Amino acid sequence: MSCKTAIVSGLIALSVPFAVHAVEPVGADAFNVVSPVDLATLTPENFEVTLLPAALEDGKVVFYDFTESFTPLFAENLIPAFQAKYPGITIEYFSVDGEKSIQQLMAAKDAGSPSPVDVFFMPNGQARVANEAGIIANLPLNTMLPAAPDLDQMAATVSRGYTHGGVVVPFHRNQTAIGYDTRTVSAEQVPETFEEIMTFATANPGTFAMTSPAGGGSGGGFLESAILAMATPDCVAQAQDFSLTKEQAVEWAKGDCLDPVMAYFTALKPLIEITKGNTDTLTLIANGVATVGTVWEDQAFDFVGRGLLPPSMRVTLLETGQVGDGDGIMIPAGSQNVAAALLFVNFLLSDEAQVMKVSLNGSRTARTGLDLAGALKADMANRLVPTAIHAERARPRIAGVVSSAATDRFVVDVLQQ
Amino acid sequence: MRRLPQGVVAALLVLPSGGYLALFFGLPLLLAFLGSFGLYARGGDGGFTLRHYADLFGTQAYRDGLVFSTYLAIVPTLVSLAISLPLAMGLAQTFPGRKLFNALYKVPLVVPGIVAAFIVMTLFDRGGLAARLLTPIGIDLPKIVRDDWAVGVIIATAWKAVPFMTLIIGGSLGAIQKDIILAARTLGATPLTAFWRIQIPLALPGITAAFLLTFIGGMGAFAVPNLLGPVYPLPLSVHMYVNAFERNNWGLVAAMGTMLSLISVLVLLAYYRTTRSLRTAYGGEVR
Amino acid sequence: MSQITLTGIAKAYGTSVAIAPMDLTVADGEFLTLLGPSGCGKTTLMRMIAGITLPDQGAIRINGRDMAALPPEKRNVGLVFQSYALFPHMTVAANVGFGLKMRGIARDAAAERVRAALALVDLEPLAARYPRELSGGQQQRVALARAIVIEPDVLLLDEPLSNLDAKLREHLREDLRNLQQRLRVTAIYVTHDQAEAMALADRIIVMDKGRIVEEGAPVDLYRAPQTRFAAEFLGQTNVVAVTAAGLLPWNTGVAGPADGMVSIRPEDIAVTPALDGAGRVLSLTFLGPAVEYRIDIGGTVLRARDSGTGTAILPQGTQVDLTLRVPPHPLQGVA
Amino acid sequence: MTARSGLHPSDGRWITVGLGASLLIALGLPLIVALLWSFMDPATGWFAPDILPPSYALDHWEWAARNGDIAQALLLSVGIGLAVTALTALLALPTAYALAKLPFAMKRAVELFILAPLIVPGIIVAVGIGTIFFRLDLAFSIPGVILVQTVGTLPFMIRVLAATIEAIPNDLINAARSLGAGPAAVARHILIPLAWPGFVAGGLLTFISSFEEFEKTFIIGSPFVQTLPVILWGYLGGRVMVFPTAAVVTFILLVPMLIVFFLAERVLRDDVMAAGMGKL
Repeated sequence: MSCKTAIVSGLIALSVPFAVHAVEPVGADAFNVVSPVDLATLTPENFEVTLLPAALEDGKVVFYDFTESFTPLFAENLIPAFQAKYPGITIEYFSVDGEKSIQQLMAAKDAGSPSPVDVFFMPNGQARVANEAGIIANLPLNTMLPAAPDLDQMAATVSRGYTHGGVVVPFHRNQTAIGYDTRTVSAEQVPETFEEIMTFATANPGTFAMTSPAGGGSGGGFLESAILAMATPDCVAQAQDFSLTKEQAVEWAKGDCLDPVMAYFTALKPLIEITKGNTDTLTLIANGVATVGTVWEDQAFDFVGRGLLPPSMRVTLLETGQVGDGDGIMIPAGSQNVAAALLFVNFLLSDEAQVMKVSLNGSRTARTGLDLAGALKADMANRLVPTAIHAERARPRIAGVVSSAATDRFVVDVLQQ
Repeated sequence: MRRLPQGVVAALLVLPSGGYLALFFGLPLLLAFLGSFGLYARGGDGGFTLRHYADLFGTQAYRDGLVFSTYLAIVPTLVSLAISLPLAMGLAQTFPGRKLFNALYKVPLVVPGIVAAFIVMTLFDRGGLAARLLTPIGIDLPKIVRDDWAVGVIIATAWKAVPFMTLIIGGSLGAIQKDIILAARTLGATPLTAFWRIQIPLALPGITAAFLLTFIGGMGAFAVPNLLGPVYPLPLSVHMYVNAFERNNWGLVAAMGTMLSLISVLVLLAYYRTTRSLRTAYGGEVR
Repeated sequence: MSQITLTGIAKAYGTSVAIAPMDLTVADGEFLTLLGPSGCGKTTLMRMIAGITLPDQGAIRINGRDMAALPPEKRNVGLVFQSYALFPHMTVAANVGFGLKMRGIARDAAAERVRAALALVDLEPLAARYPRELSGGQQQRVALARAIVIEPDVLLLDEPLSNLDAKLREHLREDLRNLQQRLRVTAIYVTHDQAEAMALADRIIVMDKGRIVEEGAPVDLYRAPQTRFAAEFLGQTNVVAVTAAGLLPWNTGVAGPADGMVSIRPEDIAVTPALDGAGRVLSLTFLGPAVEYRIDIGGTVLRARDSGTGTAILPQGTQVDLTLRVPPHPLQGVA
Repeated sequence: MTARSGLHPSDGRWITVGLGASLLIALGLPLIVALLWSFMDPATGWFAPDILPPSYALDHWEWAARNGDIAQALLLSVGIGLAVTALTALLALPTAYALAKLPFAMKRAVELFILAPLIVPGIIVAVGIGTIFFRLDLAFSIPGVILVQTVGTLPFMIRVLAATIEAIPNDLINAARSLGAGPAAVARHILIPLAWPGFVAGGLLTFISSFEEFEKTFIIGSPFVQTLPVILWGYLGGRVMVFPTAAVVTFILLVPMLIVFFLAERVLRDDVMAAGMGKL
């Protein structure tokens, strides 16, 4: 994974000098959070010392987690570890619906109420809506956390192709991939390019499961990967321009950039099963009717661990590259417990927490300086994309607005037909 | 004792629930209606606009969604009706174990729709349990989950709706005087004729009421079609959810909600037309 | 044309006997009344003839044809329910025409027969009304028209007048009798009202606890009941024990059966004031056409009814003599 | 007598057999499948073509027992259900009486308005009500959930109660009045005892619909008010679908429902419920 982040870093040519930053509001003149300590005076060195008394004063952190799959990690591992480290600060954990909770925060802001939550592990796809609504605290989490000085700066400033500048800190990285069941298909038979997928689907109709881009991220990622593989370099470059507005993205999607992609999927559609969500695809593989499908690497890992997918499940990436992203943590602008929230976020990005996460969930990290190979047992490593393939074929996601617009066209051109 | 006029007494008695519904139902609905025209909508700029309706009817996915929502209201309801009628008739007979059946058939009433969807999925998805049982004996199940005809949605919805409809229809059938059916029999009607010509017409208000309530449930259903329905089209309720919570497009959501409510109201009016002659002829409902 | 024969008919619900094994024959054109208290089995018996209730054993024949295998719709019986059981969703004409429709009678012919049947019960102008728009008496007549329009082999009437007020009831029972006579249809009429039974029937069957207690023409049953049950159920009577010497307690001159009971109708007792009379007026009730006295005579209390015309009304406490206008009628099998 | 088709099939056993078989397929089979999933062993899984899981384990049940959230959600669901039932009954009684016994202008309009919440899909009500609840500081609170659920249950209760009260003879009320009972005493001693079957039927319906209500509770209450169906959504509807966990929660949700249901079944009269909903 460090190789992947190297590519990413190279792409955006951002280097992070390990120097003391002044903590300054992101994209604004003033902080939009009420803090008991002067945030401008925080440095990585005095971070903990300064915040701890105020954090103890807060005494609690309300924490939203939008994933279902991370519940055991948080509830049974990370939160107990944090509370043991900082006695006197309680984490109130809630497993929530991410999209709905963003609306909840927006409604609270509209009503002039404080935020009901202090730390929110939120879906990356919502970063734009949330930040434009002003519900994210404009803290430079990408640089101010002493526990995470080595964050991949692209991952730390861009979420789902939207540049927020660092207010959402990447808790984990994920990767869309091709999953297959070695009970029914050998590694050599697994298609490695879009042409091979077509050949495979023609030879074995109905056994390739593709998540609908409108229904699950593994499908959206697959569509983005197809764009990377099939669109012209110019088109790809436009799609990777994170400064595009929604209207520009819709224009792009309407143009001829997507024509070859749509033609491909139109031809592919009758040969495969398009499913409604990530789990749907996995269920079809578990049921033995699909042999190859589009998946999230970490979800497949998690499902094998829970016995919901057979241990014969493997994941790999297409030769032309597949996109990955991640989800991040933010502190809402209306948080009432900012000091404790900062301590908790800092802990979640620390070596200890990130190692725990990888070993339990197989989900990758945005910390470039951590060597996690040792944390993984052999059988776990088997459930991930092989390191060499990942290094070579992992790609960042294209601009979120372009992806959404492309999905809308997919619905019209492929699904509607 | 001073006595209040009866109209005032009635108004006072209606006030608690009437006021409650006005505040917590009427007002939100009004806001949604205004919001669909861009007035007082969250995230809107406050001016009157028909943009949301233009969006709704200008987008094929939404148009198809509206049609599909109506389909998901009608078809499962018809299927449930076809099961509930004979079931209600059967349960009215005397047979061993009747009391037990009468309790057991209602169990799905208390099972959340989501659970029904979960069970349909584990049983009927491709490679699911039903397929594992039937394939060895040479029966190939058609695609039931995510299929174009939404068979999975129909099964799960009907599973939930049949007890509800049976309960209401059974009650309506049971309310018919036995003598009336016997009279038809002695006048020469076979059991089947008596059923169609006497019992069905007399139970029609109950049947249509059950139909209507199930219909509206299907119209707004979200969880079950989201889990079991086809990839395309999606019912309007799912578009509502996506636009509200993922796209923050509340004006469009309000327009969709207004359309769904409008269809429901139209169906209600049709119901009143259908049953009007019966209501005046039977039970003396002349208020 | 229609003769009904029941042989060995019996019905039980669990352990309770609804109908004890019985035989019964109804002659063609006869008006038969089943009379008895509620729960005596009379309705069950009638419903078995209609095919609504199945007998546990025995055979029912109409004109010699066994009905056992026939459901109600194949028996061609006309049944008038106590509740009328009119179809609330059909007009009067549609109600009456229903049976004809079921018989596949052509529309025009059926309409003519419906009109005729409604004319018979004087309801022609109300053909287009719904049942709920009719009075009780009108509903009753619709039910009757509906039952006769199909020209049934037998007309069954289950307490058809019991939901009407007294005056209307008397009026309708005359109409009913006339109608039955005109149509010459065999009729079985169930009632618990003895006056109705006597007014209507050619023959009355008195039933109790699932058994036929007694049967006969109304006059015979009233004047010469065989059983105490029948004597007491049909009108009022005094049941008096005969002394060991075969004499009534108060009048040594009148003979009776030895060691038995006799029935003396109140109107058969003449009351005359006498200073040394053996009886004394306990109380009296003025009924208009008659005066009813409760008279104590030697410790026995008797009811006597005197015509109210002309004679003076005897005040309470008057000493009286009693004489019988007809000999007392002996009863059988009463303890 | 020979058996014959007609009003009294002499042999109801065929109905028993037919209904029994359908019930077994429609009800028994799904429950067995859910039960099997709840005992699935995560170490071996349960994959095609296995018809039964290769091994069984208590992992998911143990998880539920360990997980305080589930027990808490169960208590919360029951508590909210009871509160909604009480509030609904309280609000419904006076209106039901007025509709059943008093003549007044615009009665039909009032009836239609009371029916309206049944006609409008719940998701629309919930989305609209959220804004108002924020102003009233009721969003994401238990009282807020109770209030929004009551919107959906009130129509049922009013209709069922009105039908029951309509059947109470006016003479009984007049008799009580003539004996010196005021309106409150009439309600307490005559109306409520005689309308009891209506309260049972309406109450059961209310409790059940509150207990299984998802959309409105989710939109108004989640994440702070986590009833069982909301928790279930996390395992089934939202992002992922975890069959074994969902199966366990299903049973935890089902058992108290069935107990309430079978208890109520003893006193419940179908005709009462049908009378309320038999026509709209």
